[in-house]
Amino acid sequence: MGAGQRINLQGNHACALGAIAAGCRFYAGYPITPSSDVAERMALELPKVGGVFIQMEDEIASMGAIIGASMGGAKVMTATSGPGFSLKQENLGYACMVEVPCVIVDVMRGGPSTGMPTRPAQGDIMQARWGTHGDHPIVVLAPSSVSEAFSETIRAFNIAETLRTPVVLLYDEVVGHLVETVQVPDPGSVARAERKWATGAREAFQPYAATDDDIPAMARPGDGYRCHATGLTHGERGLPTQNPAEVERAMQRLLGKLERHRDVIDRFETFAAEDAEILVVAIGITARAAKRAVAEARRQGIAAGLFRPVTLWPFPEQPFRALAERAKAILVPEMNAGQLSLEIERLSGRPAKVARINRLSGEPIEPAEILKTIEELARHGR
Amino acid sequence: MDHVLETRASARTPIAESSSAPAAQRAGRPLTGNEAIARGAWEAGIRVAAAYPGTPSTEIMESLADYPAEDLHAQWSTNEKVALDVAIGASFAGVRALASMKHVGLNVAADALMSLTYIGVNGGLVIVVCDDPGIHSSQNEQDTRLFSRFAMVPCLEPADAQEALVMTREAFDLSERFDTPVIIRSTTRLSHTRSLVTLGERTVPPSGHFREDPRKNVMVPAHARNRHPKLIEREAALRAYFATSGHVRWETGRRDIGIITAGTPYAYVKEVLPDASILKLPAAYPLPLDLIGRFCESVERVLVVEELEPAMETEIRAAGLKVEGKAFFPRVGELAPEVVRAGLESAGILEPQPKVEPWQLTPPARPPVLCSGCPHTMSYMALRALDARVAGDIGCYTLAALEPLRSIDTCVSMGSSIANAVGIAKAGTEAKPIIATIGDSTFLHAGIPPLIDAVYNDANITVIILDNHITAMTGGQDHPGTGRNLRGSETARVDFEQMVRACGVKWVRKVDSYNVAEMYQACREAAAFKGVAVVISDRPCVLDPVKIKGPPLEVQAKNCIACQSCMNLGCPALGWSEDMFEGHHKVRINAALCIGCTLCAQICPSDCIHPSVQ
Amino acid sequence: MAAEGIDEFDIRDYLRTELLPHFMCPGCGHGIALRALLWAVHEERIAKDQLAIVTGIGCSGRVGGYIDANTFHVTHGRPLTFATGLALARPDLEVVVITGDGDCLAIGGNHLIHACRRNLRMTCLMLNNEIYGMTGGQVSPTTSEARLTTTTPYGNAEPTFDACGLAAAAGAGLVGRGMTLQTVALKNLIREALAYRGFSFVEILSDCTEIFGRKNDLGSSPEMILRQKGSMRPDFYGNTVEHPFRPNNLTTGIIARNERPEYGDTYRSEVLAPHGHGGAAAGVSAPVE
Amino acid sequence: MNALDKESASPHGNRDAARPTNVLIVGVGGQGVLMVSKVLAALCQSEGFEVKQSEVHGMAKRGGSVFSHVRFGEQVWSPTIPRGEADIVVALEWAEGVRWLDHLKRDGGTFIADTQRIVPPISFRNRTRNAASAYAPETPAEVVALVGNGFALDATSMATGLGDRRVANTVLLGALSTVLPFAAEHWLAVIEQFVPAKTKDLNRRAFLAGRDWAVSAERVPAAAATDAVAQKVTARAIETAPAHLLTINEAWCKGCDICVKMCPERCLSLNARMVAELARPDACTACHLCEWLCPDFAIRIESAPAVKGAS
Repeated sequence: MGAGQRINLQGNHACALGAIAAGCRFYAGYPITPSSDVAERMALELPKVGGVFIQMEDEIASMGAIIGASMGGAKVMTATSGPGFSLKQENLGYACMVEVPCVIVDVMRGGPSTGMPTRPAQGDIMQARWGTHGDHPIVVLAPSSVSEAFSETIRAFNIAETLRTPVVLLYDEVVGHLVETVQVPDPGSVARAERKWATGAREAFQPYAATDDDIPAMARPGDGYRCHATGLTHGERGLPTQNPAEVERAMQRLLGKLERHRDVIDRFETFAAEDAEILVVAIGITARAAKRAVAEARRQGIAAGLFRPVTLWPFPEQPFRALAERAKAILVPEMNAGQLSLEIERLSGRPAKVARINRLSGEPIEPAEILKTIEELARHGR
Repeated sequence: MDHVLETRASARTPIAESSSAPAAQRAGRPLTGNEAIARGAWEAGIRVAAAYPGTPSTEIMESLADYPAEDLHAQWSTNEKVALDVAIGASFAGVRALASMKHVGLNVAADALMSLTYIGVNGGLVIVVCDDPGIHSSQNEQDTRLFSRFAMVPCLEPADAQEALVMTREAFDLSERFDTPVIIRSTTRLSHTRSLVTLGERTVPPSGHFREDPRKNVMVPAHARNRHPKLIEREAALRAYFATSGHVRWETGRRDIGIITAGTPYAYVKEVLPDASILKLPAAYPLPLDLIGRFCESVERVLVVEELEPAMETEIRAAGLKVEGKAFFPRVGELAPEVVRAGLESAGILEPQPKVEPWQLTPPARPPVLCSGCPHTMSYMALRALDARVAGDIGCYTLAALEPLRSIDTCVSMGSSIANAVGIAKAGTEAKPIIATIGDSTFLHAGIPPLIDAVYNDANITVIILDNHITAMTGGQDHPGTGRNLRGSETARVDFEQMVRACGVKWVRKVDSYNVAEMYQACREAAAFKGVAVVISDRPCVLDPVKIKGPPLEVQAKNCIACQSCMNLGCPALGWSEDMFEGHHKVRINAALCIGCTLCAQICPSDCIHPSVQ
Repeated sequence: MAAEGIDEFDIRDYLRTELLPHFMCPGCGHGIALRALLWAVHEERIAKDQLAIVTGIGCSGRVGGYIDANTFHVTHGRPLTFATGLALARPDLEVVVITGDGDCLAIGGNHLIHACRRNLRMTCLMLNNEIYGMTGGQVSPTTSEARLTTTTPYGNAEPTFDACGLAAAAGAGLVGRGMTLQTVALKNLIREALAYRGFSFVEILSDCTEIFGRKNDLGSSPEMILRQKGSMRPDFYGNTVEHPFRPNNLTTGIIARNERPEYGDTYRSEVLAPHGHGGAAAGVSAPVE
Repeated sequence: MNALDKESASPHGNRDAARPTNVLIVGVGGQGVLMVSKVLAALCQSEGFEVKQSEVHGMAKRGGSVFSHVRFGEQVWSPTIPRGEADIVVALEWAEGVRWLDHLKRDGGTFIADTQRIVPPISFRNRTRNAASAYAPETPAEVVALVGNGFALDATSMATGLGDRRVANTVLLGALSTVLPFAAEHWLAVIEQFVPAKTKDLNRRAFLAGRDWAVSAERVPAAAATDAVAQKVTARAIETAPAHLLTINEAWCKGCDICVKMCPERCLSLNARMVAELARPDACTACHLCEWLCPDFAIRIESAPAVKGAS
């Protein structure tokens, strides 16, 4: 990133500006607290770059619209919060199946149902992974600061475009509404990934061909390929199929596509984690509290460390496993009843050593609480 | 403006000699032959009259219904046999009665007639039978005079409306005097020709009563054997009577040629050979052979001029008299002045006329068609689509045998269709669905026994009852399915659906004749049903009882694709316009003829036919 | 039949012929509707490459797959939303939505009214066969009263939707109804819809013979197609036979025309132009820099 | 030949007073032939003549050719007019006039005809492309020239102009009145007996219009333009109808039967394999309906194929 400028930004606005910087030119959304600022900022910014903002009749329509626009060739985004995210799930699944690049922002609030619209939570971790039905590939990025809201949005677009996949940007209300100073790079200095467009003879073109990188080139309407896109299981020609071998092959490629490109996807942050005996794993605003707790613990001589998956899904398993093996205990603080901890227990190899701090009150978890638990773990083990 | 007219009118020389002042009104009233017959019957004091409509006889009963109900009871019967039996009953009861029918109706009534002739009459009984030489509107041109001879019933032949009135009136006297039913034989030309008639007064004979006489009234073998010789005696008496009847006309003219004739041919003879000696007989049966013998002696050469069969000629020849006739005159078709002249020319009596070259003109064929909006149309469209073997019947719908519907394969006689279909089915040679189509009136006339027969014998046929709520073919007469009687009063109405079910039919469906899809479907499903299936195609005739008319339809020419689907209806309101579409004429609707039935619009695949905005 | 100056229409030029025969049942009206659409496309001289077909789920949704164009078979009830995104992003494309009565009016009803309101240029063809055919014959918002379906085994008790009335009331620029029986008129109607600059909604009465027709004893395919105009029967002498049919009086042709600005035009002129963007048909798909 | 060049009137009296005058009234069922004859018969009777008027009912009245004989004189025998002895033929429809023209006296019969054309559907039964109409091709001018004393007037248009096309009959009566020896007021008095009370004035105007027209010099309607159109239609020969080719893609046909039932000419049928086939290729008019209504795109009609080697 170039020099740019430092400005004070709210997390949601940072997300919107990140999207613009990444080349987003189409936004469709429906108001929902605490995500509405994203839409408002997009409505303000998109016309300036010749993009289109539209407020649709609901979240389903917003999701449909961005997929439609993306199939037309645009870089697209929508933002919502838990209830709206639920509504988007069917079309999100369509985007996975048809491999349509798009970015979906979910600013988490208290739930389930209408819950606490203005209070933070981290209850959509599993919905972000398994929200739509059926096995499907999905990338979920979890920024924990305003600055990251900006940069991870850019990364979300680049992953989406590169890998032809929907990318969910998942952060909590605190990150969304937090105002921090952000280094915003100059326009043009942001590295933007572009979709692999179909080229060459139409006759030879197959819209879902298993290419070397498992990422099929996309045909842009009007370029002469006249392809078919369908949410039905389809073969390499894009046409519906129920041929078992063909279906198996297509689904294996679809699901394997992200694994093959973990280098593009994976991102995580560690803090004092190399020799940590007590490893804290957290995302979003909770990770920031955890980081402070870990720093204080170290100051007290406790070998604590932090592992923060910035790419939440697919979970950066390999780096985590390496740290987890060494740790005596793992602590997962999260603003939910225990979603991330499920994955951590699975990956830790020894679920018994995973401790949790769960918060459902709508209040963020304080560093002191985390520190207290670290101290207890250090005293008593697990 | 009037004076201008007068001046201009006088500028043109009129065809006929102009009478400077209007002549005194010619005496009498213009009546058709049928109206005159009805008048004659009324004047004779009849109390009961019954008929089944049939061209050209229909108007007789309609005219009788114009006379006061206190004077006489007039009714439509379900068929001619019923009508005659009603008249016979009235005669039994001692009043004068009349039954009228067309020639083929007498076949239906023949069973009763052949017994009636043995029984004779109590009250005078006259049967009016209207023949249709030339087959203007019938299925054959049988000659009723042969029937009268067969039944040994005198057969009066009026020559014009005046004679029709007088002869009818006197026929009742004749009937009672000779204890015989009397046939008045009319023909289309007499029945439907209007000429001036001097009217008489009604004379009602003293009221009679039932005469208990089983030997005469109950025809069991023992009684009938006694009656047959009476017929022979009666024939002789009538023969003598007709030699002296006031209606015998012996006109002495040229000695070289004498013409024996009767009925309407007399007018043609007078037209063509007015100076011949003429013996005009009042009755074709029985013939006054002595009188005829004397006439033959009075002239050098005798020709018999009669329409259709040589009924008189054969009998006269059999009596050993030397006459000629059918050698020069046709046995088929209607006589006319030019036909009689041609016969006389070929007999060498008249000089051949110079031959006139006909003009070379090419008018289009104009076959009769079903009316615009005729509800029968859709039934036959559906049958055409079925590619069925269709037994037709007698009625307007027989026209569906012609292009473009062309979907009737047979037509025999009243009520034949159903039994014909049974026979076709039982023959087992037909792969197509076998359908009988029969009108409501015809069904009631003679269609019920064959329907029962079909059910009884489990025939795999479909019967379409074309219920248009009227006897349409003859101009719109009521029948037991209309709920009104001859005089227009409300009466019990036959429910066809119930009746058909009562006959044992398991598959019955009533369909609106204007519902294209329903009609197609009903006919197809009925044809697929194993056994007797009945479809009742239900819509009132467009002409009766009230003239129904919706907004006429219009073709939006810009949308017409000239596919001509609608033209298959054969609707007279549909014609071609000068507009073309890909080499085909587009369609145009004659708003004056269209009644707005929407059949064409329902069939139209281009949405170009819409009701006009009125 | 070729319109003036246009080559004769050969439907095979517009089909993925390798996929034929199509999966639809014998006598299904959707094939006829598809012909009318492609015929109209031909006569409107729309290039196949520029034609984008968005379809929902159901029998109607499968129609698009046979069209040799850019075809998008999306989620149930949502084709209008996808099309909205597509048409906004790519005003250069001819976006046509093919949807069904259930797809459009039940699950997608909300999208329909907002698409009508928005008046974004696209053409929506709703193939109305009164039934959920793909799922085996359940009642739909347009199923006539008293009709039998697998979910109304005792007859449909719900009143039906007048889709055209709905679209017109919601402000759709052009609303029309056609029927498969009248292929040419339908084609002409679709031509008008395609040419219309705004949101055009065309309801197409299309027969489901195998499921709906059979269940309700509506006869064979030809009988059903003829039935489309059955309600034209005159009642001036009283209908002697009662049979319920489509309740919406079967007015065909253009039903409503609301002359309103096209949404894309407005957006470009009122929102983008002040920022120096958005030519008449500027899209957002191409990289901006 | 221009009918207008001929002498405007060819007066002819009935030289044999004993012979009745014969008027043949013809038209199409439903036009009102009977009404016209009844008016004439009633008038003749009131003028002191014996009258016979004969018609035929039944099938003939249903859109078919209808005729009525009216004979009047001191004594009338035959109810029918012998062929070639009609003094006047009145035609309510053009082709019917042409059909009955041979009943007209050759030496000076009068022919009065409405030029209205009721083209019978059967005239176009040949529904192939560019098929010619079978409607009478003779123009009014030609026929008027042929008969000598002829009047071809567009009575229907005149009646429509007066407000109701149904009074065309009365227009014709007006024309007829100029060749019969009865006073106009007598005609009108009789007509009034036969028409609905509220149309008396209309009928009076119609009668006078017809009468006026007939005494003017015209013999054919001025609107020659309509004739030109008629000529174009009727004379349009069967040009070389472009060949067409109907093909059925058996693999695509599902046997739904729509084409079979909807074909106006019933050319198609389903064969034993339930696949449509062209059973009567000769009857196919290339109307395209089957092609348009085939849900399976299985039928194709090439309207102008490059038929190789075709003559």
